[in-house]
Amino acid sequence: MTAYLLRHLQVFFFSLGQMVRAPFATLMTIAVIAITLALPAGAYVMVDNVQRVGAGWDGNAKISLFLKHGTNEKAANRLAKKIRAMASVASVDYISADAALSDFKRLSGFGKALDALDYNPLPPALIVHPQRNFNEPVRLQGLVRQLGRHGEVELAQLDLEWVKRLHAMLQVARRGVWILASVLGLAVVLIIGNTIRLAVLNRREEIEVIKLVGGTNAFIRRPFLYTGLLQGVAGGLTASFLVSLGFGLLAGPIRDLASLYASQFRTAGLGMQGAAALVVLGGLLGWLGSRIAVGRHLRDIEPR
Amino acid sequence: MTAYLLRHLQVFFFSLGQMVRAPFATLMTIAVIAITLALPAGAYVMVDNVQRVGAGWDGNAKISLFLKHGTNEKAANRLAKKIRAMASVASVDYISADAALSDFKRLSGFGKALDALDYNPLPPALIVHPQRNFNEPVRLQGLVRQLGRHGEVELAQLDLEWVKRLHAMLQVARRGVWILASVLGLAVVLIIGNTIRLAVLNRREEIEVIKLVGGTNAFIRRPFLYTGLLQGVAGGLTASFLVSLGFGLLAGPIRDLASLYASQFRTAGLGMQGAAALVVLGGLLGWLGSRIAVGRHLRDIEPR
Amino acid sequence: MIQFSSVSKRYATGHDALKNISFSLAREEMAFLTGHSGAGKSTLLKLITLIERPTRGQALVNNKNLARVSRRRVPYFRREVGIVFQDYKLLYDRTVFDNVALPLVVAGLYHREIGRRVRAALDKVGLLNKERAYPITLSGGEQQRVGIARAVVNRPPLLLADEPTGNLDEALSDEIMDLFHEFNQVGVSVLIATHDKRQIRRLQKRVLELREGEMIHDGGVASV
Amino acid sequence: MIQFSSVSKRYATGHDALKNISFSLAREEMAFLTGHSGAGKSTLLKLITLIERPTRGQALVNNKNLARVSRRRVPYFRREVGIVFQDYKLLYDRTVFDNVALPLVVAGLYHREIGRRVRAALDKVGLLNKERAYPITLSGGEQQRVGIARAVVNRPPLLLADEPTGNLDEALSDEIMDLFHEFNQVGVSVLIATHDKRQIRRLQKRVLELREGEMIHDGGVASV
Ligand SMILES: Nc1ncnc2c1ncn2[C@@H]1O[C@H](COP(=O)(O)OP(=O)(O)OP(=O)(O)O)[C@@H](O)[C@H]1O
Ligand SMILES: Nc1ncnc2c1ncn2[C@@H]1O[C@H](COP(=O)(O)OP(=O)(O)OP(=O)(O)O)[C@@H](O)[C@H]1O
Ligand SMILES: [Mg+2]
Ligand SMILES: [Mg+2]
Repeated sequence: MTAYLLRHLQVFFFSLGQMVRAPFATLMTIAVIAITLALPAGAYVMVDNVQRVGAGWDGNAKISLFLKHGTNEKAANRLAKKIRAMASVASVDYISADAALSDFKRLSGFGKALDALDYNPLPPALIVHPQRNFNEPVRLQGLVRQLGRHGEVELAQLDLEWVKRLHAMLQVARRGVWILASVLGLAVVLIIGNTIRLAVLNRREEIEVIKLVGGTNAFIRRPFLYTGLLQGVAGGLTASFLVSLGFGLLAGPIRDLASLYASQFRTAGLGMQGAAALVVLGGLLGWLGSRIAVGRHLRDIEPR
Repeated sequence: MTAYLLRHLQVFFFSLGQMVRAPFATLMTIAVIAITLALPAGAYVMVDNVQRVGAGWDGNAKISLFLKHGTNEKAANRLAKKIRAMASVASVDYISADAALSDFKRLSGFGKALDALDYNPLPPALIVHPQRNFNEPVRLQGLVRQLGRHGEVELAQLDLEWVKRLHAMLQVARRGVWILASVLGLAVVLIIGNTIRLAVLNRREEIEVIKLVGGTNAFIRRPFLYTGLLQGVAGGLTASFLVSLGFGLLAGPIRDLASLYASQFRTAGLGMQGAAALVVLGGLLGWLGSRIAVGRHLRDIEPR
Repeated sequence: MIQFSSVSKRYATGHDALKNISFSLAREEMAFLTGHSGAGKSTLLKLITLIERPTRGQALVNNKNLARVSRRRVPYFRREVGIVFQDYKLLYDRTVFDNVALPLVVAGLYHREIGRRVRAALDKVGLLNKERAYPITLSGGEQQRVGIARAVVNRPPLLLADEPTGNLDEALSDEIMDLFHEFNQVGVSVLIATHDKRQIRRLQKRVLELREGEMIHDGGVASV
Repeated sequence: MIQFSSVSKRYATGHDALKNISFSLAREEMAFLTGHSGAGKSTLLKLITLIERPTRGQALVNNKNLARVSRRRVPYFRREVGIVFQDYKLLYDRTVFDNVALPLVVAGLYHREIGRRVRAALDKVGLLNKERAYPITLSGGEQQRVGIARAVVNRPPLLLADEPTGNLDEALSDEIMDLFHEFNQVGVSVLIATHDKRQIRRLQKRVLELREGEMIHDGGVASV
């Protein structure tokens, strides 16, 4: 057992030594793997951020409860309290008829053109913000029906347009990311496979000689697997660095964008966990890629 | 001259033959190059489409001219005609006070809650759509000031919020694409360089023998350059196919999204010109990558 | 050690390199395999080392039926056969020490044991002082001796050599052949393919002669 | 054809492979270069083919000063020297025809001319029927003859060979050496490194003998 471990350790350091002795080739391979890993990782973080923006936008998927004309503040607050207690509701804001009018003037774009108005045609309203896990159109519509049954409510209305837009956008983003991820997954496999394939062919003579002196396939495979593993791990490390760098550069404009939406949204990078996952994934893919490539070509190389 | 051409043609077909004789290796290399070329090309088409969506959204960057209460339709149309004649204006729509109210009811979200209204507080309005090349905030504000000077206009108001949002979004998209493009440009160079580097090392013996029988560096370089060129061209072709495929899959959700924005927006793929550019670029990068890699390693391989 | 009965080898090109070969080499015996260029000497050695498989006939090596050695077992089979090649087959990016150590590393020996055995083997071929050198810095003859050290380092019961003295001068050839002889005298079976008539005459061992893939002589030197 | 005056070669390892060598080979002359294993025979040939550069002294080959041949001109220089290698150096993924054609392809000859000359060269070494074969299917001796055909195919004025008969049987060795002799008789200068005393004695040509990097003999066969 110790002998076994020792032998593996030997091969590990042998592979490491060989990589260090050809620094240019090693760095080039690692760079290619890093870039290929960085792209899906970057896309993942990007979509994660979009979903967070989406979560910010859920505030827009609010339900407006227009109360009957003349409902006073006390009755409105009583109703608000009742609704606030519901599990599916995150928060409830009361908007008096006066506040509604001034908001309306500001937001509608008609501004001063409405100053001519000499009485307030608007009813008081409650703005209900549903829980985040309630932002699917079907569930929201159920909630709207339920809220509409209260006696004080004249009309319950869902600002569905925004929700639909968000869903359509996320639909596009999600499909785009799937295409990207599958294309890049293929790229990672091909790149590592190609690198190791050429490395195997490059050591053809060495492999022939080792086979002639009685080396098993497992013995010949080992340094390639370690090389693939090491390169994958190094590629993963570099990739997480690249992703952090990329989002560092993007953070500025994203903050500008978020502030326009008056969102408390903050960009989230990879994080320690994401970086660790990337390194593990890199190592795994490196090992797998070299395993496939070596397996495919080892049989073809026989002494002659 | 004929001899020179003939010799090049020979090497060309020799390289082609060698690639065909190792179909798996060739396809793998081409696939890697194709994917790497497809990504920036896809990103380019994506941004192109976003800019077209942006162009569709410019319709939102409209200027509302609220006319003085009581301005009749005839006077409004006269003004509309005058404004339509301006170089910076794309189109002008007249919205009567009645139409404004019903639009208002529909769009504001207050809906039936406004039915209680017993007179129309809204003025008639002209909606001015500026030319596309006028969608910068500063130019738009100038236009607004100019339009506000007309006697019939009570208030000229710019829906600036949307324009700002669009600009912030495009800012993010543009930076993101730059990062992606530079990272992938590096990847293309590294991948092709790596492939050819290993191919050169793989033919070490052959190169040694050719040097021994008096082959010049140019002679040895030629098949590698043709191989790089051919692989690059094949990669470019495959890449344009991949991009078309990807956008075919995305077309559905994008159409849904566009219809939500009531936009006449249509997705645009690569087009013949884009595909041709991709193939030329692929060939160029393949040639360049192999030129660099061969140049770097040819000197190291000397007969011993 | 080796028993061939009616073994034939036809290459994929249709060429019959060996035709109906029968012979046996006893344990601890030494013999020369000779014949003209293209007679099939290398082919016969390739069969014994499982580089090629016989087309017909039965071949036993070290009591193992060659036809029954599965792909998986080939490496373990080869560890019991030392081979010296016509073109050395050394690894030019490793030192002489590492080249000779290869069969031991492959077999998973301990570091200390490897050092001991490699130095013993290098000592026998007179290259102990070149331990740290790279094969490229050695003359053809020195490289051939590294190949011989590698073949004997794991003390195989059977030693094969394909024209081991083709590139050596007479004095060195004598030395190397004497070395093979010594190994034979401590119990190793030795089969050497060569067309060096001088050595065959000098050592007075059994001679197997091939012509056009057929065994035309098996016996003493006199009749060659 | 070759003039060496006080040429020395020290390898990067510090080993003096050639010490103060002076000799000359006349146009249309044939000579053997002999000496023990490691004496410096291959090193001397490597200097003439610009694989290595001399450390000291002046060397002229075909009226060109080796020290003055720039990196860029090396290929053109080598086209005037045919070389046969100890280890063949054939390309194993190309046919015999393509291997022999290589020096002509490299020089940019026309297709038809190439075919004509390659077949003439293969005919001379007796391998015309193996034109379409791959070197791997040939025996060592046959491969060596392919190497010789490649060395003479572009009719160089100087032909070098490094132990060209090391892997051949006596009959074939005689044939090959006679071939070199024939080339010499039609005006090619020939220098052959070998330790095959039999051939040296048989052909009765001038002999240059090296020992430990020094030229210890230059003259007839008798004294070897
Ligand atoms: N892989 C192969 N495929 C087809 N034919 C082959 C192959 N290897 C060898 N041959 C043919 O088999 C015959 C015997 O070859 P082999 O190498 O055994 O000869 P040899 O006795 O070792 O000759 P030499 O003394 O020249 O080394 C030759 O004619 C050769 O052309
Ligand atoms: N590249 C090199 N670097 C260092 N030393 C070398 C190199 N090549 C050869 N030598 C040394 O130079 C000496 C002469 O080598 P060379 O190959 O010229 O001998 P040779 O006469 O051809 O021997 P053989 O008959 O065995 O082929 C040898 O001792 C060898 O170790
Ligand atoms: Mg042989
Ligand atoms: Mg030599």
